[in-house]
Parts: sequence; structure tokens; C-alpha cells
Amino acid sequence: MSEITLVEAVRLALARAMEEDDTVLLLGEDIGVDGGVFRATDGLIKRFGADRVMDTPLSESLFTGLAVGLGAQGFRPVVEYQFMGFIYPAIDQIVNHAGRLRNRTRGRLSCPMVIRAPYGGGIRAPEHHSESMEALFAHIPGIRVIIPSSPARAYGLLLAAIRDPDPVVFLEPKRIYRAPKEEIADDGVSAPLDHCFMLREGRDVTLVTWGAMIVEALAAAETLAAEGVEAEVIDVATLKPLDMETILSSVGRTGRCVIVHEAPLSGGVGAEIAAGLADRGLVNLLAPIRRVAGYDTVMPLSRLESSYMPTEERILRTMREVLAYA
Amino acid sequence: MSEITLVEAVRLALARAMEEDDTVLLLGEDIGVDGGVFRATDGLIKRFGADRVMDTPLSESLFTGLAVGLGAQGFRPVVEYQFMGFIYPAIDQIVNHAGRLRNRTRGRLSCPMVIRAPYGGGIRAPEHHSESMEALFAHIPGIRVIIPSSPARAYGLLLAAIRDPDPVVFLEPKRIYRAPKEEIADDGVSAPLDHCFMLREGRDVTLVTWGAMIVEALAAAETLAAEGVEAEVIDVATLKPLDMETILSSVGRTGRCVIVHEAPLSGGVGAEIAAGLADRGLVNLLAPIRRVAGYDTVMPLSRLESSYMPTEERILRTMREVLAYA
Amino acid sequence: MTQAASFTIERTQYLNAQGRPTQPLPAFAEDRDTLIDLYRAMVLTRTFDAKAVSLQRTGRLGTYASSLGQEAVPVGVAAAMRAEDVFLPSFREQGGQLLRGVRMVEILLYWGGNERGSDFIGPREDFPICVPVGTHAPHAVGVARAFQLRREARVAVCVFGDGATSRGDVYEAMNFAGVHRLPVVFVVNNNHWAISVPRARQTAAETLAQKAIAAGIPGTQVDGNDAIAVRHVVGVAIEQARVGKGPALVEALTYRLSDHTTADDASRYRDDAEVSARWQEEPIARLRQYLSDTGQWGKADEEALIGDCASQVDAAASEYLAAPALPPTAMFDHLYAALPSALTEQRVELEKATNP
Amino acid sequence: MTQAASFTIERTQYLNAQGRPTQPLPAFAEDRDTLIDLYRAMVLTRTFDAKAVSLQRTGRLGTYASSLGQEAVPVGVAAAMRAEDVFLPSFREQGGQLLRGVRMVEILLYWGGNERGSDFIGPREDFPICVPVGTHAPHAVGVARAFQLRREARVAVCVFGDGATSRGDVYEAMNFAGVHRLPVVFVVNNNHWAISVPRARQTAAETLAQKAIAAGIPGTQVDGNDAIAVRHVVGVAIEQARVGKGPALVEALTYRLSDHTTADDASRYRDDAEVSARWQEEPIARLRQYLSDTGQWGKADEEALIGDCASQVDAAASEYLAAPALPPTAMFDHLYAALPSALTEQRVELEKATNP
Ligand SMILES: Cc1ncc(C[n+]2csc(CCOP(=O)(O)OP(=O)(O)O)c2C)c(N)n1
Ligand SMILES: Cc1ncc(C[n+]2csc(CCOP(=O)(O)OP(=O)(O)O)c2C)c(N)n1
Ligand SMILES: [Mg+2]
Ligand SMILES: [Mg+2]
Repeated sequence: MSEITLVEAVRLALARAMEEDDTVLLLGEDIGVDGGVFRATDGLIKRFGADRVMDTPLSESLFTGLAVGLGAQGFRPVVEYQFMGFIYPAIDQIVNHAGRLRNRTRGRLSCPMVIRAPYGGGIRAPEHHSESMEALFAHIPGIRVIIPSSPARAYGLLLAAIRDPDPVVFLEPKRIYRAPKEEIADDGVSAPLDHCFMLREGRDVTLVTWGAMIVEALAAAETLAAEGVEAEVIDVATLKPLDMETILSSVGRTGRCVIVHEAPLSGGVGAEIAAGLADRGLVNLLAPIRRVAGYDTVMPLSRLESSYMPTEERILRTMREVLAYA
Repeated sequence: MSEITLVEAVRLALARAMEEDDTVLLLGEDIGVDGGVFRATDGLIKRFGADRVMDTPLSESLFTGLAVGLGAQGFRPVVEYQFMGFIYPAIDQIVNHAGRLRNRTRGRLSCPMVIRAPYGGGIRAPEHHSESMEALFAHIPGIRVIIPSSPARAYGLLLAAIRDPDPVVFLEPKRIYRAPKEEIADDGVSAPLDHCFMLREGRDVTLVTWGAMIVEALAAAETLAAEGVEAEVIDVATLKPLDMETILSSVGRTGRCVIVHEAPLSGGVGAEIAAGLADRGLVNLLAPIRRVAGYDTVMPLSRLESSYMPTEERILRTMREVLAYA
Repeated sequence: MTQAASFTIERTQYLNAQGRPTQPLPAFAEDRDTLIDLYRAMVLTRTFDAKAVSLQRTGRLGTYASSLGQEAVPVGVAAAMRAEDVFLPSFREQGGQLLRGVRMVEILLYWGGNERGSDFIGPREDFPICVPVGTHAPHAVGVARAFQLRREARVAVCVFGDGATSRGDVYEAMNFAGVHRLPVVFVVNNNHWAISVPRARQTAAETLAQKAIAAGIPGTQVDGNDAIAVRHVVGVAIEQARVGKGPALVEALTYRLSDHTTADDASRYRDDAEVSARWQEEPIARLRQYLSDTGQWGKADEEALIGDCASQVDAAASEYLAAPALPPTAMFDHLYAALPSALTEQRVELEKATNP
Repeated sequence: MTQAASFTIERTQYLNAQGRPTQPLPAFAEDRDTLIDLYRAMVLTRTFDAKAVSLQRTGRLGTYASSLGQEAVPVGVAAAMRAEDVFLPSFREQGGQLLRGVRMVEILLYWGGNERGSDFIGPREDFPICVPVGTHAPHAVGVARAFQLRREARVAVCVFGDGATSRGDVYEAMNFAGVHRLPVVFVVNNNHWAISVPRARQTAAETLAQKAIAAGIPGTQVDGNDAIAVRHVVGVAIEQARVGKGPALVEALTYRLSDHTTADDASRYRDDAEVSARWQEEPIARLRQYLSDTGQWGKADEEALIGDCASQVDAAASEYLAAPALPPTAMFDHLYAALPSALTEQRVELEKATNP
């Protein structure tokens, strides 16, 4: 057991999965000798060889389609996009092929691939490097969308994603790639997919979030706790399919819900959660369901990114609004 | 004035826009001599010449990027995708360029383009020809997403979209391309963007929908009317940015809302509408907000597509559920 | 100025439009059975296409893409493959699929809107029809890479149209195949039209075979109405790929004598005269001519074959028409390996809506 | 077998690594001012790059992509353009942007995270830096098509790296340019690395110039460390394009002497020895050698130039450091031509959060 970062946990899970299953392959740009732009694959080419850790030519669409072919042949490719801003050319392959190969062949062929991409703002990265567009994927049939929010969950969820027989989009919140650290036993134990994680229990209000935003959410919860208000904090983790049961049961208890995400407000995954509550959880609601999210604008360049992203302050203000309802 | 179909209204608007503005150009596959696979551009190459009605090579990504370049140079390209299933390679250009060119250059360059694509099921088309993925676009900053639901609105909204100085994704519900017909004066009058259309007034329940689903929605409303229950039917028309005011004020009056769309339920645009109501309209709600939508599955091939798509019956059942709340 | 590189593109033909050899035939052509098999497969394909079109015209099949006049391409390609190879067709290669063991009823089920049509009982690893043009080329390199990693002597064969060569996917796939010298053969089924867009409007390149040069792989042209040439040239490419000599692109020059699909009306955009002229070059008459010129085929053979094809096709059509639709809940059953619990409610709802 | 097509790729060099002419120089090289301008622009670019890197190292600039060793490419390209042409760079062509009239402070603002950096006061129609690799190639053909439609004698010039040639966008754009003989010139800034991926792993093609063959357009190589050769070869291509003779691809062979960006550590993946060897071929020393060999440049000129570049760059850095950030609400102000009313509430919320 040792304290490691989220990106190290990703590497540990990749290594573990490759160790236990020969069919696991890594594909992407600069993942070989360079070890990936965030070093998520550092050292893996030495350990597993260039056949299993392959630098592809610079084409995201190509390596996604390549993974579909490899997947159909029984491999378990894990492809890395350097930044989420470069994932869009792959959407065609994801919607039209990866997400439907099993269904359209009635199970004859399938596509057990994992699509990894760092996402989100907060590291003063260049243009196109800081967006949060997870909602685009959460609407695509036949795939899963997973976002870990701690080293331990990154390890466990990535193992689960790789072992899962269907395509998984695995988005890594790069703002928390290097901190905080967490103790992880490299025991090969996966974390459950399709389930929320309860990060903090509380009876007064439910905070629903994922990815790097758990930092601000937990901070806001602590601040309120000092005032005697207990927030329940839920890390959604699997954005598709959504574990509404856990959220419904929490909001059933608290009667209040604030959803926090970095992605633009409109059409973000927060909308689906709010919609689920407005349908199946309405009777228990004591206050409007509020979302604290990125604005419906282009993610600004680094000078303004901190104005764009939800802050603890904005979360707190919204929680207080929601708590103010009788 | 004459009765014309929705696809004819599209053609009329294209011709009108080309007539009044030399910078309007059409690009796409088979839109020239062939007049488009749905004949939306029939005759336009004869009238306006091959410079302005251009068959491109078979590459959706290319012609979208081409339109960005033309737009930056002051043209108003209108690009046609033969079916929405082929639009995905263009998402990269839409997210990374079209939607942000104005913003990233502080208004120096802009991208006044219209992206037209027929979408939706119900015509027994082949694989990949029947999906409804409007939600993917409704989450992209810097663009508009418009769906007309009648010949008159197709005419007016398409004119508005072409005249609009920003990129517009204009999705045409092909199930109602050829019926019903409607009287249209080719008077060059555009319809307002960013506004819902009230198709039917009613005090008891609000039905919110768009595209071809207005057929089933209006039918359901008529059925209920015979029983003395009056549904207000709203055609959202502009899915991004969303005119929540109109929806809120309607639901404020009726206290009940059912949202209907063909797209998969989870993460569909219905979620954003429900979320808006769960926030700003909660106090007036008398019943849960229900969505009648496509399932979260791959759109099945034609034999099962009618089981996939929301029917009048499913809408009615849901409306009755909602009306049953005291 | 110094010369940095130079390239040539060759074209191969064995039988001209009149069915006369233009050079000594390849060795396999000495075997009557081999030639007759090619011929039979083309005639069966044409018979099948005609039936499918007529089923569509009478409302019993969805949109269908006939391969009329292009039969030599898929047939020649599939004949050059081994059973253990993997075929990745676009949507106009039913002739190749049939030769690979895909059943006619499966192809009809597919175009009739039933997913079961892509669950081939025969070639389990072959890819289903690919509608989004060119998007299967990257799959082919994935399959080939799988063969390479497992050190299997197998080849992936990917066919697409002239229109598809304008898609970046096809270029990217060829380029990747070049980097890893993958066991994959790309075949352009150049029928000179992409719906209404003629070959000349897709690209200024003199040949489509030269698209290979950009990828650093060999490219060559073949007369795509000459089944012997297709079988031979593609066969050589496949066997080279099999022994580690890397990928290749073959451009097969043919012509779409039919409408693009049953949803198309080609008379809107192309001259009858052009089509009539191209009828003179079609592949079936050409091979029949050669076979009869060389005494290997007679009137009785032809009649027997026609009868045989018709009855096979009729049987398939009957089986297709009798096949039940999948139950609506089938749309959930292979969506994931196991249905996530979040979706069970939707499945139940659908079941209820179906059997209220 | 008959030959269907054949192609050659040429390479051009005027000054070798030692600054000695390998053939008679093009006419423009007789003009001292023209050569000095090229030289100055390269030295300014190098000075600017060094300053930007040092600003980044001291936490006052974001990630930055230096063009160390590659200066001759963007400078030669931009020098070959006319003011009314449109430049579409990737992210390593600041040398070309400067020559086009983009201000140093604008480039710093951009990499410093301020959108104002792309609102060029100078070349209003030039495209901003393009980060998603290769995605600007389709824009270039759009711009060129605009020129063609308006019958303007202008040319779009698009530069991208060796890595970008693996993207379908680049191929698709060249292919489209070929179909319409558009006035566009594509330049591959082949610095032999795409971050850690060497040129040989991008493609099996012997040259990148031959990517043009797939598009049916002319492709040629040029010594990208020879500013005279770049200026000449690209200039010829641009002037051909201007008079309707169609597009071309020029592969400029150079080498990235720096890390990929300030976020990169190239020692992880490439040998120092390789880099040292390449230092012998870099473009600035080469042109200086020729200028001094021919008596056109002396020690005093060099000192004056260095001083001049340093003060220009320092002034720009000061201006950059003094520039205020945009107000947060700026993120709404050019999102659309006019802010949709649905967004006013968000803008108000942001304003409140900013000035509570
Ligand atoms: C990506 C994509 N865009 C558009 C279409 C619609 N479409 C179907 S076939 C076709 C033309 C294909 O031409 P080609 O590649 O030459 O094949 P052919 O039909 O001639 O066999 C088009 C445009 C499609 N299926 N996929
Ligand atoms: C589509 C896309 N994928 C990945 C990246 C990350 N990235 C930035 S530069 C680069 C390498 C580019 O190589 P090349 O085209 O040779 O240009 P160079 O950096 O050498 O000038 C990569 C992979 C990107 N910017 N865009
Ligand atoms: Mg074709
Ligand atoms: Mg490079």
C-alpha cells in the first residue's frame, strides 16, 4: 500500500489489466516511449513491449476504428486521446460502430474497448484542452461513460471498464491527476460500474457531482457542516447508464438537491439527473433542483477559466438558496 | 399561395435566400443535378448554377470545414448531410471551429453557416438512416439547433437560420417531409428563432415536443379534448438556446407537463426542459414531469422502428398518469 | 532539383470486353471448375439482385443496392480469399458475401429491416454490411492488426466504392496499414458513380489506385469486369499480405449499370447512352463468351444454371418472407452483454406496450 | 499489364548546410534586401521564441511551441505570400505570422490565455492558430473556394506538421482542392517529429510530398532549412495557384531542435546525438554564412540586428505583461453576434459572481 495520484492509479490499473489479460492493448499518440503526455502509460512499453503499447499515427478517428476491429477480433484495446478536445473525430466510430456492433450482429461481434481521455479545466492548458463534453457521450446508446474522482476509484473503475465486455468512455479529470493522493492496494479488485459512490452522508441536502468537482463539492459540504447543515455528497461515477436509484433515495431523504458539473449547463448530464428527480422524486422535493455548472459558452482560455468553472462559493450560494425553502 | 410539403418549403426557403443574397451557397452530396436524395434542392442548380449549388466529394468532415472557411470569408454556406447518421464526422469541425470562431477571434471572423440534415425514423429507411441525435448538438456552445415541424415553420425558420450570422444546425424531420401540406406565401418572412411555437392552447396539461412528434402530440391532445381535457401543445422549434420562458409560463398555468421526443430518453433535450422546470417551475407543479421518448437503445432496423418510437398511445397513457395526480 | 521518389500504376486485364484473352491467362484459369465457379457466383448474384429489387418494388423489402454489372468485383475478391480470412464489405458486395457463406436469407433479412441478417451463421468473423461510407476501412486494419499480433497467416479484405476514397477514414486506414505492413488488402469497387456524383468529381487523381502512394503501399488497377483479372490481382495481393509482404490497394474498374439503390432514379443524372455503352463491357457475358469460345460452357449448362439460381433465390425469398420479426424487446437484448439494471424498467415498459 | 500513370517527386535546395549554393540561386536572391529580410525575420522569430519560452519557464505564459531550428519554413512561406493572401498556420508558425503583420504581443496574449490574441490588428482575414492538428486544412480550401468564386487573384496558404499528414482532414482538403483546382498551397512543416512519434512511424510513404499524388495535385520537396529554397518553391506554387493553375503541396524538410512544447521533455524519447547533428543544418547559420561569404553581412550588422530584435521582443513582452485579462463576461460577448436572451441570466450571474 502506498499513496498514489489519480494518474498513477490509472497506470497501475492499466498495468494490472495487461498483466492479467494478454488481449489488453494500449493505443494512442505518444503513449509509448514518451509514456503519454500525462505519463499515464509511463514505463508500460518497456514492460509489455511495443506490440501491446502502440504509438499510432496522429489520427483519432483511425485509432478508434482500429480498436473496433481489434475488439471484434477478441482484443481489449484501451485507446488514449491526449485531450478530450481531440476526441470528436472519433464520435462517428463510437456512435455508428462501437456502440452498436454487438446489437446489430445480435451478439456475434462485440467491441470491448475503453476510450480514455483527460478532460476538464483548471490546469491552464492551451485552447481546446480544457472542455468537459461528457454529455455528448452519455447520450450515445450501447456504451458506458465513466468518470473517476479519486485515485482509488480510478483504479477500480478502470479495471472494471477494461474487463467489461462493452465499450466504455473513461474520462479522467485532469485537474486532480496529481493531487490529492490516496492509498491503493494493487489487488486487482475492480469497483462497481453503474453505481454512484456516496462520499459523505448527510440529512439536509444532496450534492450530486462527479470528476474534479468533488473537490469543491466536499469543501462546500464541510463549510456547511461547520454551520450544522449536513450535505450528502454523491459521486455519480457512471454517467451512463445512470444509477438514479441511489440519487432518488438520497433526495428522498434530504428533499433538496444541488447538482454540480463543469460542463456547460444546458444539456449537461445534470439535466438528466434533474429530470429523473422531477419525474420519480418529485413528491419528496422540498426545494427546486438547482444546477451549478459551466456556462453555456465556449470554455475560455486560461486567463478566464477560473471564472468559468463552478467554485465552492457558487456551490455554497446555491445550496443556501435551496436550503432557504421552507 | 399554395399547399406545399415540408421538403418543398425547405426548397422554397433555400431558393428565396439564394435569390436575395448572393453569398448563400449550397454544398453537399448529390444536391446538384440529382436535387438531393429527398429533392430538397431540386432545380436549384439550374436556377443558380454549379458555383452556388455544389456537389462535394463524399466527405462530411471536409464539407463542414469547407463551410467554416467560406463562412470566415463572408459566404453563407448551407451544407446538407444526406442523413443525420452521417453527420458525426462533422462534429469535430462544429465543436472545435464553427461554434467558436467568432468567440476565439473576438468577432473578427465568424461562421454564418447552416447545417441541414434530415433526421428521425418512420420511413423504413436502412441502418443508420433513422436516428434522432439532436441532443448532441444542443450541448455544443456557440451554435443554434433548430427543428421545424410544419411546412410554414420550415420555410420561416430556415430563412431565419440562413440569415442568422452564427452557425445553425437545422434538423428536418423526414417522417413529415411529404405530409401534411400547408399553405405558404413565399413572402420571405422569416420565423423567429429562439422561440417556442404554441400549437394548441389548453389549461390542463402542457405537452412539449418538436419535429415529427407534433403529429402524435396533437393527436393525443385531440383525443383528450374529446374527453374534456385540454392540453397545451408547444413546439420547441429552437432546441438551443431554449425558450424556457414559454414553457415555464405554460406549465405555470397547467401545473402538468409531458415531454415527447423520438431521441433516446437519457440525455435527450427533454431532460434539459424537465430540469428547467424542476428548477424554476417547481412551485407550480401538480404532478411529476414525464418524458415519452425513444428507448436508450440503438435505433432498431425498420421492422421494429415503430416499437421504438413514441406513439400516440404511449403519450396518452403518460398524460393520463400525469393528470391522475390530484 | 533532385528526384526524391518515383512511382507507377499498372493496369491488368486478361479478358477484354469481347471475352478474348489479351495475354496468357493465370494458372488457375486452366482449371475449368475454378472458372465455372466464378461464373456461377456472378450469375447467382445477378439473379439474387433481381429478386431483391423486385421484392423491394412490391413493398416486401426495404431499400436495396443492386450490384448489376459489378458482379466480377465482389465475386473475384471473395474467390481469392481463404475461409479463415475476414471480409469487410460495404453495401454492394453481396456477391462476395454469398461466396463467403453468408446466406441469401440473411442478406434479405438485413435489407428487410431485421438485425438477424447480420448474425451470419457462416463466416462468423466477417463484418456486416457497412452503410456509413468508408468507415469500415479502419476496422479492417484493426482486424489485420489482430492477425499480425497473433501471428496468424490470415488477411483482412476490405471493399469500398470510388466515393469512399474521398473519406479520410480510407486514407487513414491505408496509411496505418503501411506503417505496420499489415495483412490487409483494400479494394476500390470503382463503379464510376457515387449516387449522382461521377468519379471525376470525387478526385482529380488520374487513378484511384494511386491513393495508395500517399500511404506508402502498392496500388494497382485491374479491369473490374474481368473476373479472372480481379481474382488474380486481388489473389496475388492477398497472398503477399499473408506472407508478411504488407498491404495493397487494388482499384477495380467497373460500372454501376443499375440505379444507385432502389430509392434512386439514375436517369435524373446520367445518360442512357453512357449506360448502354457500358452494357457492352459487363462481366457475365464476357466470361460466358470465353467459356463457350473455349468449349467449356454450352447452352444446356446455361439453362441448368439459370434454373438452379432461380430456385435457390426463390427458396431464400420464401424463407425471408416467412421469417418473423424479432420481438420488440430484442432491441434491448444485445445492446450490452448484460442489460444494465437502469434499463430494465424501459424494457418492461416496452414489453407492456407491446402486449398490453 | 499496362502502365496507367506515373509520378515523380523532386527535391529543391539552393544553399547546403554550409551555406554554399548547390545551384544558381533564384532571381530574387540577387536582391540583398530580400535576403536580409528573410534573415532578419528568422532571427526575430528565434529571439521571440526564446523570450516566450523564458516567460513560460517563469510562470508568466502558458504552454508554448517553439520553432527553434524551423524558422526558415514559416518565414520562407510568409515571405512568398502577398498581403492580400490568407495564411492558415498551425501552432508553430509564429515566424510566418509575424511577417504577415500579426503583432508579437498578440501571439503572447494567445499563449497567455487571452482570446484577444487572435483578434489580429494586422492581417484581418488570416486564421488564428489551429491547435486540433490538421483541422484547418478544410478551412483553407473554403477560403480558396471563396477566392475562386469571387474571381479574386488571392491564394490561401495552409501550413501543418508531418504528424498532421496522418489526419484524414488534410488528405480530404487536398483532394477537394484538386477537384476544383483551387488557389491554395499546402505546406508540410516536416520537422520529423510529432511530439515523440518520429516521421517514420506516421507513414510508410518515402516522402510526405507524395501525399499530393492521392489528391491528383503536384507535390514537391524542399530543403526546409534553406530559406531561399522555401521562399522560392512555395513562391512558385503560390503564383501558379494565383493564376488558376491549381493547388500544390510542398514538403519542407526541417527539424525540431526544441522540445515539442514547453510542456514536453524531448530527452525522454530522442537522442541528443541526433539533435546535435541536426544543429549543423539549422537555417539561420546557413543563410548568415552565405550572406557573409558574399559580403552582404558583417559583424556590425549582426550585432545591430540582435540588439534590435531583443528590444522589439522585450517591448512586446512588457506590453503583454501589462495587458489586463478580459473581463469574465467577455466569454459571452462574442459567443453569438447578439447574445440570445436565454443566456442573459447566465451572464448576469457571472457578473454578480465576479463583482459580488
Ligand atoms: C458517410 C456517408 N455519407 C453519405 C452516405 C449516403 N450514401 C450512400 S451510398 C453513397 C455513395 C457511395 O458511393 P461509392 O463509395 O462510390 O459506392 P457505390 O454506392 O457506388 O457502390 C452515399 C453518398 C453514406 N452512406 N455514408
Ligand atoms: C487532433 C489532435 N490530436 C492530438 C493533439 C496533441 N498534439 C499537439 S501537437 C501534436 C503533434 C503534432 O505533430 P506535427 O503535426 O508533426 O506538428 P509539430 O508539433 O511537429 O509541429 C499532438 C499529437 C492535437 N493538438 N490535435
Ligand atoms: Mg461508386
Ligand atoms: Mg512534426
